[in-house]
Amino acid sequence: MENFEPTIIGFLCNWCSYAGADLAGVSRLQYPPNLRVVRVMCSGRVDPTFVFKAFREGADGVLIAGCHPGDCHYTDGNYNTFKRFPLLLKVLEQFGVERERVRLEWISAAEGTVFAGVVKEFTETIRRLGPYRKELPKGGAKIG
Amino acid sequence: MSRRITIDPVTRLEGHGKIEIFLDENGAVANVYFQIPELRGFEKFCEGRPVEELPRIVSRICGV
Amino acid sequence: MVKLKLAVYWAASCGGCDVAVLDVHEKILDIAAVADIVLWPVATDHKYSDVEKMAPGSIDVCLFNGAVRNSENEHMARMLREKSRVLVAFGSCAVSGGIPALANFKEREDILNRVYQETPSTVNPEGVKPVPESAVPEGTLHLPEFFGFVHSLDQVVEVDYYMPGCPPTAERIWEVVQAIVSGNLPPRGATVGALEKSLCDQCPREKHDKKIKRFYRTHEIIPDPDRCLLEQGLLCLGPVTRGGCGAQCISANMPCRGCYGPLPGVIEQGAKYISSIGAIIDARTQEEVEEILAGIVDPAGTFYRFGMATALLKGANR
Amino acid sequence: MDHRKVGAVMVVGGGVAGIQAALDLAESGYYVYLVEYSPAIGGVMAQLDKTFPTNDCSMCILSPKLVESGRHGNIELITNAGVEDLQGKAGSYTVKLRIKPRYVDVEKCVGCGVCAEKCPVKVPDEFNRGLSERKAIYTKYAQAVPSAYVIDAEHCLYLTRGKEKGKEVCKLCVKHCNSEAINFDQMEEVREINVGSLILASGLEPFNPKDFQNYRYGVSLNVLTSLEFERVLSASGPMAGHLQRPSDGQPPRKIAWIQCVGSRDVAKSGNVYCSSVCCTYALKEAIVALEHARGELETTIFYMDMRTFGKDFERYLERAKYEFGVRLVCSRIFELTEGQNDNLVIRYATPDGVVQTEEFDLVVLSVGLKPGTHNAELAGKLGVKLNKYGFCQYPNFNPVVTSREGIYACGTFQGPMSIPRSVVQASAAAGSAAALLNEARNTMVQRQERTPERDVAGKEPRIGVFVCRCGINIGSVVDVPAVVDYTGKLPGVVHAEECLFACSQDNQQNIKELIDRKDLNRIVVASCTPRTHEPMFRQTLREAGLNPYLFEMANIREHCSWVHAAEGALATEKAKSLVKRAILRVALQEPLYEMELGVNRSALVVGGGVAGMNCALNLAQQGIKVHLLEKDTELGGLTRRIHYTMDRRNVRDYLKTLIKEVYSEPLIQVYRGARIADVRGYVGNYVTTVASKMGLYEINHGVAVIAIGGREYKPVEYLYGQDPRVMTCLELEEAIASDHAPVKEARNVVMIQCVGSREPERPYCSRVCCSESVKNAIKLKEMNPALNVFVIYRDMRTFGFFEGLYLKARQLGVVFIKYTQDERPEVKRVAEGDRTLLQVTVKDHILGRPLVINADIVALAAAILAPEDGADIAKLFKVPRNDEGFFLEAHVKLRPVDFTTDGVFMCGLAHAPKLIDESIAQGKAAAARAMTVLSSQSLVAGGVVSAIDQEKCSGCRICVGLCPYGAISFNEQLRAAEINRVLCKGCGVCASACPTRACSTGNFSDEIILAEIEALCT
Repeated sequence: MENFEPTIIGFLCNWCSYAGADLAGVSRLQYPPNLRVVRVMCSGRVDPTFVFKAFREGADGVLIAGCHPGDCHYTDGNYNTFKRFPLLLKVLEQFGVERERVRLEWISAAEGTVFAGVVKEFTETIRRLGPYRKELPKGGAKIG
Repeated sequence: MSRRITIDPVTRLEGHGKIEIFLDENGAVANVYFQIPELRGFEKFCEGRPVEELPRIVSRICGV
Repeated sequence: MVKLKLAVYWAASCGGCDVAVLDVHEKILDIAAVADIVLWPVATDHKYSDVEKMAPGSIDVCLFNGAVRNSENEHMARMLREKSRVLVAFGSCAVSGGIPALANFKEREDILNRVYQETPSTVNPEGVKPVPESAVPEGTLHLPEFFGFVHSLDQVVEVDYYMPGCPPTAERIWEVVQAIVSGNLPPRGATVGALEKSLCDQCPREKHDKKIKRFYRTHEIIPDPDRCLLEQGLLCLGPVTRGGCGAQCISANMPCRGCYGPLPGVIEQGAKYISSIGAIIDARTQEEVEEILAGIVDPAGTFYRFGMATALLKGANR
Repeated sequence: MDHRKVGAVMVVGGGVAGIQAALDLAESGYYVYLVEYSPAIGGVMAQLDKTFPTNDCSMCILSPKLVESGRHGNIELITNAGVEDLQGKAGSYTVKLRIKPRYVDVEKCVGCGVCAEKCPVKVPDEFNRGLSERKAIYTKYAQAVPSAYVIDAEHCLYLTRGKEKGKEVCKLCVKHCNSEAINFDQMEEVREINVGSLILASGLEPFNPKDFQNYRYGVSLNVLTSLEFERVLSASGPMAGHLQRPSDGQPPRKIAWIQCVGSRDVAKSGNVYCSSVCCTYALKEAIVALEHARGELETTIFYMDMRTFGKDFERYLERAKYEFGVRLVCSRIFELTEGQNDNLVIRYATPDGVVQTEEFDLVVLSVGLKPGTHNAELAGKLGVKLNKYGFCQYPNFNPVVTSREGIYACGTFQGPMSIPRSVVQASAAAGSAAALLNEARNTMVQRQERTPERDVAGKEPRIGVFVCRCGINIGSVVDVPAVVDYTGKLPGVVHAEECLFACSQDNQQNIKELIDRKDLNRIVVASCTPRTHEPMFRQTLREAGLNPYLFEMANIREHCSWVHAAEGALATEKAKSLVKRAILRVALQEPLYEMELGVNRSALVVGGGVAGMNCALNLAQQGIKVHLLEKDTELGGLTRRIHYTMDRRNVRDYLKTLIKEVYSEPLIQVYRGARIADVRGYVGNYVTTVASKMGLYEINHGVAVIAIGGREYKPVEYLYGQDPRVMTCLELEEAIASDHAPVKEARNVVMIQCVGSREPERPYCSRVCCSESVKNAIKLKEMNPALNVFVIYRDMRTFGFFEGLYLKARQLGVVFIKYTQDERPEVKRVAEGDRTLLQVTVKDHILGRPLVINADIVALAAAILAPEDGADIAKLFKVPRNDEGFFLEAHVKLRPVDFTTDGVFMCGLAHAPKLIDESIAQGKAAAARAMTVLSSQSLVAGGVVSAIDQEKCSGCRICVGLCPYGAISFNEQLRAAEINRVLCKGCGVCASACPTRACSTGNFSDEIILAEIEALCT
């Protein structure tokens, strides 16, 4: 799908990864415009329901980014993200959704270059995977 | 012309069913088709479920 | 006193909900006293044609159980919607897909191949499979079309009330029937026959801080009957499930599988459970997390046991 | 001159120490003038990539403090300024400042950076140690505070060639500056400022190894100082974090660090002292370099003693060795010679004495710490005495005082030290200044008066949208008019307009007027990052009488126009989506309320040792009622067993006067033989039940300070307890002080270091034993020069100025023998005739043969253990401890004496092993931190916090154990969990874990986030 412009939802934690994204901006690093950011106070606030809801609303990829373990502004909020993520991936796979559509990254306030790199690479991965929204399985009822 | 009697649904039993009876010219039963429309696919979707959960899943298999 | 016209219908279901209606024991007579059954395939001999003849909205209440998995289910759902004033999605299958919706893990072709060819006891060299229309000497026969996706009732028609449970317990059914008879029902779209708090509120077991070091499958541990099952490492979905069932599974020392569905406002039970479980795992390193999570062998199959029709990831557009 | 005390303090030096002292004072009711010599605050820490021992990114730690001090109502930043002259005395000084012109108006400049793009002049960037270039108009670094640009007068074309001759040379910056912030007529300014006290924190200068020809510094491109290497590693550095050799830009395969360059060096630089931090930062740089190189890199550190003596530093050393594979070679390096293609060849000796050479493609010189270039000049003008190295080391039991009353010193101005110790000293200095000026507290600070808030509950959202052009930063990429037009049609939007600079002062006025005129009840500003601008806009809403939480920003600059510069169309679409998200979100936001809580102006200090007593005294001097608990029958703690400090100050006398001072202080109530039965309540409102000799007490207090000290390890090794001649070093000190017979007649004294420390079951260094042993050794040699003294050690960690003692001990003939963990010394009792000899056998690392000593005394440097009642205290105050039982601070650098739970602080040995002076400093620091709570009439809590709906909570307790701040507890009667709004920090973890949505976080509820997702996807 050459002209497919993926929609990627990013949950960035206010203290580190959002600040890293700001630094990428301050440093004028260019990256594709497919990422749309939701700011949360801590990556531990990101409920897997948000990730699945994003896919349901038409997102093609979801990024969760938080502080490096040990850096968390709330001491260990990001450990919750880190503990939920493998379970989230397992459930995704059982639903037939490619694992690479969801990504967890630790990005500090000084890692503007890392942030820009992650967005660039992730956008390419999603472009390669194609749109998430598969049509309804054959023989579905005419939904009212 | 043979007449056709349809009993749809078959009632007072567990599960769905439909009977189509075809009569010949003088009203005797020429042929009968008993159709069971129900299929859920337990045979397939139980694959990948832990064995110890099966009793709590297949207890809902009735109706076929 | 004009008697209510009551219809009880089953789509892709196992008949457990119909049996549950009978579980009200002698109160079935009270129901009979106030309502005329106009359709109840398992118990009465009314035919689809009888229902077709009815005027729209002439059925006062229809308790519709079972998911919509083929065209007959859909047809009856649409017809009963048209004929009924109040349509109740009765039981987990109608509400969120229930056990039949586990088929949504698999593709339609694989199910048909498995059932009609691959199962060892099947002898079907020509590979005959059911088709909606088959010609026979006497004419053509029609079978319902087997959908590629199992829908909940409200993905097909407008539903007035949702009554979760697999099956809903007799006490809850009796309460709902009384509410219907007395007419004081909550606003349309509400969930009835279940509590606004989770199973933990009713659960008699002792509860403390939750820090889980290891998950057990139900055959790997004999849990202490007085302590919370989740704290002992069993995947009990009690916390994310509405109360109302009287904690039957818990009293049989078995973990809850969430058939009463999510709490009000929670848009998906399975994802919510991942969020809760993830937070209480007692682990600090990647290895510890992987090790503990390895104890959960079928997360989607367990967390979405009754909700595969309404799952965000696989659900149809609503 | 009015001799009443002035309620203001001048902090000289804007590094991490200066910033911390300024914040502590500003939070305790004093106005602070933060004077910085360079154009921006941040100091050397801003140049670091990562910091040990946690490898936190340095900027992540520093920037919150930068932003906070830059924006604090009671802190006035004066940059580009130096102290000219000082008059007056403690309590009322007049300081004359000379402020160099910045040529940019700090108020007007919005940091858009267009001027720098246009400026033609390129200059080596000192911030990146000359490894990259900057323009003549520049900011010191990306996140500098103040963020306003500054013009470098020596290089600006106009200032050097145009101004005097009245010729209009260049001035491109003026042409392109949309906010007319550049003003070439700015003149050098002299300001006289009246303050009550000064705190000197003008920091360090890394040692410049230019006259070390033998290290080829300045000759070979691939020889860098450690600070230059920090810039190479830094993601915002000259090479954007790519690890490259300066000579050919290739990734290095082998890097060597050479320790003690300009430290522990008598011959060349004359800096005998040890700079205390270089061993640990070399390990950090090696670890970070290995992380960058992802495997294809070998790191080697050439050292004499691996001095990782700070808290958790020993564990960091173990990780560096075993987890990261950093190679450590114990050999002093004297010269580097030229290898092929710009490599460096190092000649070194291996432990068994074989001399080898090895080639490295990059060498980092671990340069020591020298006093800041302007420190001597500053001290001269203020009449503050410095020691012979130019540091302000003043032999006194209060490490932060200087030779002049009312002037305090902290951080590396005071001596070479790590960031955690600098931050502790900064708080201690703030505490000392606050105590001096207590009568003038709150006299010079402005109080915000509050406009009444309009009630918008239940009203339909009426949203005002302001889409900012930010000069050209947004406007040149995003089609702002199209975004305004698009948002104007969205539900709830009653006003949408474009603005040139949304954050400008006049636009704040504009917003306020529109709120009144159009009855707006929600505001969206689409401009830059909320992290820096949200507080300012919220303040505008407060002043307009609107709840400040009915506000949302859309980041269409850093997250859109700046990063999609070449894709205007797509960037505009994205901007529309981001603004739509903000609008749908703000419509669902509700007013949130901060609440005021009373503060009980009294403190509970648990533990009557040196730290606890100093903390109590400092608080009392600031007018606080202190309840001092001591479980023993008398005050003093472990310090009672010490006679002299390392530099011969009498500890016994000091302790006597300190205890007398505590008992004579009316505001301090001492409870002896006291045990804590129960602790209830939260910050500002604690109730503690104490059982003491005189009965049961219920104490109401606002804060608690844990100072329960530590214990001496009772060794099980080396025949301790089986032979009276084997004693601990404290017992030896006791024996020496009391002129004990065996000491006088002894011929051989053997001291064994690291007894109980740096072992698997106690993987930490007890920090003080090396210096303690050297102190005793020198004392013994002075008493009896013929005495043979042997010190058997693993690493001699006589850090800082104690290195001088180590040198003196060697000069007096003390023999130092190095041992390793797998070849430990042995102590045996050997019968010989009627006497039993006490024989110590150890392999001499130089001779390579075992050495047998018949010892008269064996002194074991026993470890310092965590307090034995630490577990109970931890449970009572719900505060964490680390694996070794020492208390765990909120953050090793940002908040070294705070706990994560507000209102509880710590100091002394309970935190970690430390010197007496350091315990004193931590005691005062804990007092200063406690004052930031106690000095305010009320505590502000709430705003974005979580809350639990009792109706929905089903008592599953999943949330109860999750909160690191102890804010969630379970109410047995209500059978539901509840959150203490005061302690909750609003992270939202409990809300995401709550299975029934009973728990929700203010303005970060599920409805809001789900609405945001929907807005961004459609």
